[in-house]
Amino acid sequence: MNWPTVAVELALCAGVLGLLLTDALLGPAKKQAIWKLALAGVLVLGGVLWWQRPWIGQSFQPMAAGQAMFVLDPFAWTFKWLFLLTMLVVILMTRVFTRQAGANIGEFYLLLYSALLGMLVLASVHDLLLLFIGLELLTFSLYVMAAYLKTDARSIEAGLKYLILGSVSSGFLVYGISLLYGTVGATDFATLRDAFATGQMPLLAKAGMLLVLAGLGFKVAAVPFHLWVPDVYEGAPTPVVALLSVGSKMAGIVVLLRLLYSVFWPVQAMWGGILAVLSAATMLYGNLAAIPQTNIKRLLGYSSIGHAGYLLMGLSTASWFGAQAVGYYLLAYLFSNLAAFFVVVTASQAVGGDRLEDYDGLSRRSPLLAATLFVGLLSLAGVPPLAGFVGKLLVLLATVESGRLWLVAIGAVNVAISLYYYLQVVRRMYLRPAVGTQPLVVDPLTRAALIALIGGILLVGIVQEPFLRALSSAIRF
Amino acid sequence: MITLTHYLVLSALLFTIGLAGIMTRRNVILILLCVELMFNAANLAFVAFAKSLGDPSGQVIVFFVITVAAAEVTVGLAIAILMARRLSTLNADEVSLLKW
Amino acid sequence: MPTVVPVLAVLLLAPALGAVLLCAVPASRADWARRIAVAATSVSLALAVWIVFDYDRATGGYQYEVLIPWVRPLGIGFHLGVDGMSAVLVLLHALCSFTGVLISYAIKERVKEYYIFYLLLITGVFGVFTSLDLFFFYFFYEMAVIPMYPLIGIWGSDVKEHGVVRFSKEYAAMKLTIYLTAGAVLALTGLLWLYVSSGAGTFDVVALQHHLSAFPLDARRQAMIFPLLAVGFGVIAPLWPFHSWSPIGHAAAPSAVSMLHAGVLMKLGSYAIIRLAMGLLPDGAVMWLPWVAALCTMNIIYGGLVAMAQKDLKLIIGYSSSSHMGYVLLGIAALTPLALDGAVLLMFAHGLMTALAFALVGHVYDETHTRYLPELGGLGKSLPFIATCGVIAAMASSSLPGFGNFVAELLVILGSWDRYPLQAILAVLGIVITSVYMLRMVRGTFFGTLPQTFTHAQDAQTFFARLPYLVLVAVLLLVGCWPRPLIRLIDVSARPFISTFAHPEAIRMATTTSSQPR
Amino acid sequence: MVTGFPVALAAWTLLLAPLAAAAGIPLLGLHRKRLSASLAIGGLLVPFACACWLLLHTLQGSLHLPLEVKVSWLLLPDLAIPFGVLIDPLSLLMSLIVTGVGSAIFIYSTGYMAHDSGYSRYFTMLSLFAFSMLTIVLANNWLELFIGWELVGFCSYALIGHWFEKPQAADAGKKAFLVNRVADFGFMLGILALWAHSSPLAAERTLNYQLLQTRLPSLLQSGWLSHETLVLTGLLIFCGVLGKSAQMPLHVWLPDAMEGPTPVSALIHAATMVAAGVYMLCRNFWLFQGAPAVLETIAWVGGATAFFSAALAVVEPDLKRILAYSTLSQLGYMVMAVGLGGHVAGMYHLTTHAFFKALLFLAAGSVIHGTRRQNIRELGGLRRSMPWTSATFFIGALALCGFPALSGFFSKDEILVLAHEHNALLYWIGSVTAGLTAFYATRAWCVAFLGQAPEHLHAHESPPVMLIPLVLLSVLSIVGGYLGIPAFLGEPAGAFHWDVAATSLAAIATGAGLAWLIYRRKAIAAEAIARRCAWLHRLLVNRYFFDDVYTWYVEQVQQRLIAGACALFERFIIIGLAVNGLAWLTQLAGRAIRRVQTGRVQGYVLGFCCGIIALLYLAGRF
Amino acid sequence: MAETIFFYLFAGLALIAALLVVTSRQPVHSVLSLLVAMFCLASLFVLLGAYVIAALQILLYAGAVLVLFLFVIMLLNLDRETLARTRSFTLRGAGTLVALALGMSLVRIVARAMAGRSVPPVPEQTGTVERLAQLLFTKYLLPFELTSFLILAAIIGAITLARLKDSDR
Repeated sequence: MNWPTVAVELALCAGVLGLLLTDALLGPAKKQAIWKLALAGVLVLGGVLWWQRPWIGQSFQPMAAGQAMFVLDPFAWTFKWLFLLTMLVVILMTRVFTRQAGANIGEFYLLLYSALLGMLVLASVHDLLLLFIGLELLTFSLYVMAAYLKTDARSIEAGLKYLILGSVSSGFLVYGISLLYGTVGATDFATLRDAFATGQMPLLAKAGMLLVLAGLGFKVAAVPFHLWVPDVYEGAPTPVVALLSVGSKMAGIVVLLRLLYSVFWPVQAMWGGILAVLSAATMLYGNLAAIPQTNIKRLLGYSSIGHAGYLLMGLSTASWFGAQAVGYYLLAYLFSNLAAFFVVVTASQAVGGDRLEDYDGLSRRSPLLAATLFVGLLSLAGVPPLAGFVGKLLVLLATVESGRLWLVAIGAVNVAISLYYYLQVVRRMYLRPAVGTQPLVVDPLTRAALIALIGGILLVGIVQEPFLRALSSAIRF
Repeated sequence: MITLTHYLVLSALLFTIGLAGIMTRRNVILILLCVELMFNAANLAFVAFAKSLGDPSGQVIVFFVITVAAAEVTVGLAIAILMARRLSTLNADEVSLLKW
Repeated sequence: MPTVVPVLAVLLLAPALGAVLLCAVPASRADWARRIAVAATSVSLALAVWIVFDYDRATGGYQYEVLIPWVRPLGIGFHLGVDGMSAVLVLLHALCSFTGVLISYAIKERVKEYYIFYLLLITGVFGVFTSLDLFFFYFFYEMAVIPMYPLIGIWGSDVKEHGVVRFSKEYAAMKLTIYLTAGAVLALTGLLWLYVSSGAGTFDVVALQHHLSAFPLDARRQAMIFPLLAVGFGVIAPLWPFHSWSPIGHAAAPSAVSMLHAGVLMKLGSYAIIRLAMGLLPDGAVMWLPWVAALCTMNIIYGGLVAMAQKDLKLIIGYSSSSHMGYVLLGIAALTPLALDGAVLLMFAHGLMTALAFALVGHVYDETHTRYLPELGGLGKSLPFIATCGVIAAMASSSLPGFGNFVAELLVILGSWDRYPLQAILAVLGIVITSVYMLRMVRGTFFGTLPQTFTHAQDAQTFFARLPYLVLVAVLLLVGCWPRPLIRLIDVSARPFISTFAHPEAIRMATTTSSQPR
Repeated sequence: MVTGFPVALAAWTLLLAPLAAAAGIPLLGLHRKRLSASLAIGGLLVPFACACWLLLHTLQGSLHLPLEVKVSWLLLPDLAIPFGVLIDPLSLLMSLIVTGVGSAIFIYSTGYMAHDSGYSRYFTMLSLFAFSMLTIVLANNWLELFIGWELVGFCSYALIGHWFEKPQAADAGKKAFLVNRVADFGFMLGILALWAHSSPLAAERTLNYQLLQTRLPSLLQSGWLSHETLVLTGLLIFCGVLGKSAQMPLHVWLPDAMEGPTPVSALIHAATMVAAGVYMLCRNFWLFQGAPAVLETIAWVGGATAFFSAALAVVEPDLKRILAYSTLSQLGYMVMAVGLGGHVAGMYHLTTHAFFKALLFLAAGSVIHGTRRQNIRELGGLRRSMPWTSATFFIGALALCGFPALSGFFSKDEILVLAHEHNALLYWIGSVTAGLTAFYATRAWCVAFLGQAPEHLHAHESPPVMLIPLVLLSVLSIVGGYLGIPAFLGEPAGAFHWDVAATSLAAIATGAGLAWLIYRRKAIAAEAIARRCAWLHRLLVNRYFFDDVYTWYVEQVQQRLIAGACALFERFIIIGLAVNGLAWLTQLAGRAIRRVQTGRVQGYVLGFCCGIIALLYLAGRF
Repeated sequence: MAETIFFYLFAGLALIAALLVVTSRQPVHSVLSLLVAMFCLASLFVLLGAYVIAALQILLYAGAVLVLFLFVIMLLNLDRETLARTRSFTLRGAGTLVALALGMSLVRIVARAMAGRSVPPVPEQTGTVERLAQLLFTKYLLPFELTSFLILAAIIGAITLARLKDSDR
């Protein structure tokens, strides 16, 4: 029963309970300062994760009965860092948001923590049931957070749509797990892998796998299961959307990576082809539909669908280099998307809304905000010397190696299409005269965070070797 | 003689009815009901498989699925109440502010 | 043999450092921004000139190499190196950027941002000409394309016809960036396919060349990859059907940007076709280049004819650039040493000439606020210096002997005569067409009676204002009157480059029968 | 014996002195009139002195021509283009003309252009012109000739358009340059063909005169250069001559070139540039000898130009344009002479023509300088008010008509003798043209110089700096015939044909007499003749409608049809259809896809289930 | 023999109840028919030997969840569901069609895959509380703990959303 492997999750549970208590004790005035506590909590978790390093490679086995359900391998350890980083930035985003959330801001941070817990569990999951539980933990907190602005009809609608779609997808997920359990007799990944090692899967298992992939496809926003994304991104409060677009999507991809590359590895011919078709459809859908958008959050929603396409393209290569490319792409996507959403959060109050017209002349009113959004969007578009370019390049390279040139062609065309609508935003910021004249004041912490994000994008874009080396050592199942 | 297939066919049918219910009924609460129905169908499948495999872990999974379904219902109903109060309607198709 | 001081690294990073430095300068201090920009580009110019003189003609090959392994697992290295051809192009870019920075003194508002984007553009182009690594080649290639968008979008000007706006600068900026990125991405897929199918596991051009000469790709694979690269890079070196972005981009861009844009950005494409498409896929090149030759003749004739019908000065020069680039592509497609020397020299000479032409039009536009030919006239009286340079630019463009263009076009025509006689004849006809619209432009702008509205037009009085024009004219004349040293520099690397190309029949035979490794 | 450095130095200074002046003036004396004038004149007198020095030595026999000094301008393994100076009797004579007559004209123009705003720009261009003319003359290979050819075209463009405020001058300059450029298109192709066929081995291809001349016979035998290609190359090279020496189809630019200052017309459009074409034919006569067909066409083109342009001069009211048409006609004579095989006769007439035509132009210039008018009908009685100018004009006119004992007579007579021997029809055309020449010369003399001066005309004699060159040139026009130029060029003049001389004298007498009757005695009214054969008069006044045809072609066919069609194609097909069409298509796709997001939850669940079904179907397929 | 009769009885009843849930107009009727379905399923669980689960099914599902539903329906005093506007009929029609298609494919897969694997007689000790508890607290300890946080999150979420503070009237 080696507890240290679960240390981070335990610390987080303690954190959740601690938050619950402090929230009950603190008066309304001090509630505004609760984000400092949450931030400190995440930093402590970072320490615990760092402290956990000697236990990498072991798994949590209560009373040594049967297969491990929760494993702390390098893969999980690396991605937990990324989850913590995402949560750190999202918490920084919520500071601006506290006025809107009003009285129950305490609960918001609690839900953030439970979402983080779900993500951390998903990173090192090694059993279908635990996967289901972790997924539901993450999704439930996101349902509630999506509908958090109780007074705003759009937020409620977003929460509702996310809930209904989420429950249908978890219904399918459970049904899939039952089919897999039925054919194999166990739900943990090790036995599943041995069962399918021969390469032939019984029909029921194939159906089960597909339903599980559908459930995760919903999480990652792959095409047939993506319809909720634009509406929820537009309606939900922006920090939640940031968490959704980066955290929940990364969790989905991490689980997919683990499932496809360790459990269903022998059957890669099948899911390789399916994922290729899905990725082509996802890329085209996301990038084409984003062109006529007028709301920036909705535009970023469609763009995140587009990026899901690229991630699936990386996965469809069914090669180790492909997995590393997906890892790198996630890293780049994380920095770029967080930068973009951070600006959207800070700007939406002052600029008064999320319509693209409100961003006219932002570069005159606040050069730093405009520069961050400029760098973030161009990194998403895949322009060197930024991170997105290297991510896209590696994914395309992996797909060329896998021999699917038609997919590479579609991926290439999508770079040009995506550049169009990203430049539409840049056009508004730089080319249009400013709407309001008074400059936007940005408080020092946000300024530091923005500069750090820009630095991150540039660093990941220019210095590629350390990250690639870390990823290649991490992604080994 | 009742075989495993009978149970699985039954669970599949229940699942489909739940799914049909979600897509046809307009009232959000009824949609949540149908979701419950889908989860129950899955539970039936789990128990049937546990029985045929002679391995009790299937039933433990059902235990967890029930708790998740219950949690689902609480959040669902909370949002339904919020919707009824704020948007003064419970019909899913009248709620389409966010589109295109 | 990397020398002790990484000359090329300093040359490449000087403008980049300038851009970074500019970020720190407060926006109000426009003069500081200008000084930093001029300093950065003059450092690069000094180094470029030094390289051209110090380049060891005897040994040839890549010199001043700087190699830093960047991503070892993929075989990507920050590998800079310059051979005869790229040294000349680096000098061209150094000259254009130095004069461009001087010309952009006319930019009055948001000067700091302007210079940041401008120096990024310059760094990108230096990167392309000096990098010997596929990854960094594409890295700098894209880095050169993207700053064009804000540069044209913010400081550009709408293209008017009779006062009515024909297309806005935003449309032009957007179209240009998307068009070039689409081309670049197409080329990227080609490069990746090449990287993968070569199996050499390295992005380094030199290593790839050795590898491919040892076990070349089979001719069919090369025949499939080459068009991707040719069309991808052909979009920016405006190959005929894909050329329409360039004139519109020129017309809307501010003069200093269109100087770099037409002067140098177009050469990226043709240089890339030489270095990558032909360098790595010789058999593919031999098969597809006749098509390129046919298309670029359209470039010459069609571009010239359309230029004749244009009324906006910058559009005329824009289409004339695409027509001149037709010569460069013809030189490349002819696969003879003479033609390739001519092509590279023409890239150099045409770059300077277009930069001069756009600088002049920029000055005319700043003084008269119109570029519409029917509204202009008689400026020779009030702008004598600019008018003289205008006539010089027109004459250089219509390849009057004494200017670099004549020598280059002569070499291209002589070189391409054996393989493409018809194209060579049409190329000579192109010279006549060029002189027609160039003289029409000069006549329309500088000669004739001076309309009342332009009497206040100011000529470039101070030496500092005249410096860019004088530099460009001087170099053009120098190359035109005594081309031997420059031609020898180009020839040192062009001749061995061409010798690697097998005769067309050998290739055709190779594709039909099963290609045995040579 | 004098050889080695001094000769090479003399040769190089002969070529590069004017270039140094052309470079010096803008750098040093841009706004200082005296300095720029002296630099320009110095830049021409020094080469004149070198030429005389070389001539002296050749005559004394201490220098053996042909002398070749060269430096490799472009050195590549498979292309070596030298840039050198080739001095032989032909090029020495021509350089003497260029520098001699040139210096006279330079000195004259210091007076003529005294208070012109673009003074130093004018002299820069003149020096540059001198340099390029000398490049043509002293070139030792076809490419250097071509370089000079183009530069001369540019200088004439710049000088014609010197007063660029005047729209007609600007258009005339542009027209001259473009017509020359069209002709150079053919010329360049000719050179290219010559270069391509100069040797079967690519590395040994050359454009050098001597090498080509020696190789020609062997090339023809070996079949590498077939006869057809030789004819074609000859014709293409003759194309260049058409443009530069303003022969029939491409002569339209010369009359308009009169918009430029008169010394320019004297130097460029009389003495030197237009003669370059003839000089090139004489220099490379070996190329055309092998192709009689080419020579035939050359002769006929020359004859036609001579006759038709002489006819035009008859009705022309403008003094300078009369002289321009006369130049056209005399050039026709020279080309005809070369066409008939007598390139020495052509050169002889070229030399004499340079003297008296420069004289006539300068005299006309001083008339314009004095009276500010060019139309001869507004002039009259200048004999009294401008004695020196009218005297020198008279001598020039006499030489032009071919009055016996003057230089014109001897050289024109040579050509008529040639025509008489080879081609009877051309001989008759030549004689009739001689008559016409006499007619318009006398007409110009009588109307402009004799008779009463109109009341408001107050002409004053030009300053001495303009008169001295006039006197010098008139001396040369008189003495020109006796300098033994044909002997110097290697073919001493043949026996004096009395019958040819007689017929030409008769033609001159009738022409002059007729003109005297009409314009001096006014016995027959010029208008009456004009009315009687009205169509001929209209034809001549409209210059055979050449200009109208060309302007129609440029405006309608070239600008509107071809260029317009291309521009429309570009704007609507390539930009409109291909580029914007693509963009519009993606926009359309975007909007269509966006429609899928209906905003209704149950629609999304439906999508979800369809996705599942699709997934199951795909699983079946893979 | 009795087992097959019981199976068909309860299976049929469950299907009918499920259909009633979907088709009945009154929301209360749907909830009650779902209750009936729950009971049939519980009895099927007993047939399958999963006694604890059957008990849980009734206690948890029938007792807690459906009562919650009834409570909410009463709270919002829902009346008969008005007929949907005609326009959305196509959507609901398509919905049923797609659901049927999905159902048929699932049934086909399930029927073909598991042909004939008979259900062995019920060994006594599988469905008992001890067996289940022993498994729950050893192998499935971690999910167990996590579900507690899941429920905590759900509760807090439900409270914050549905709480009626005067500020958000």
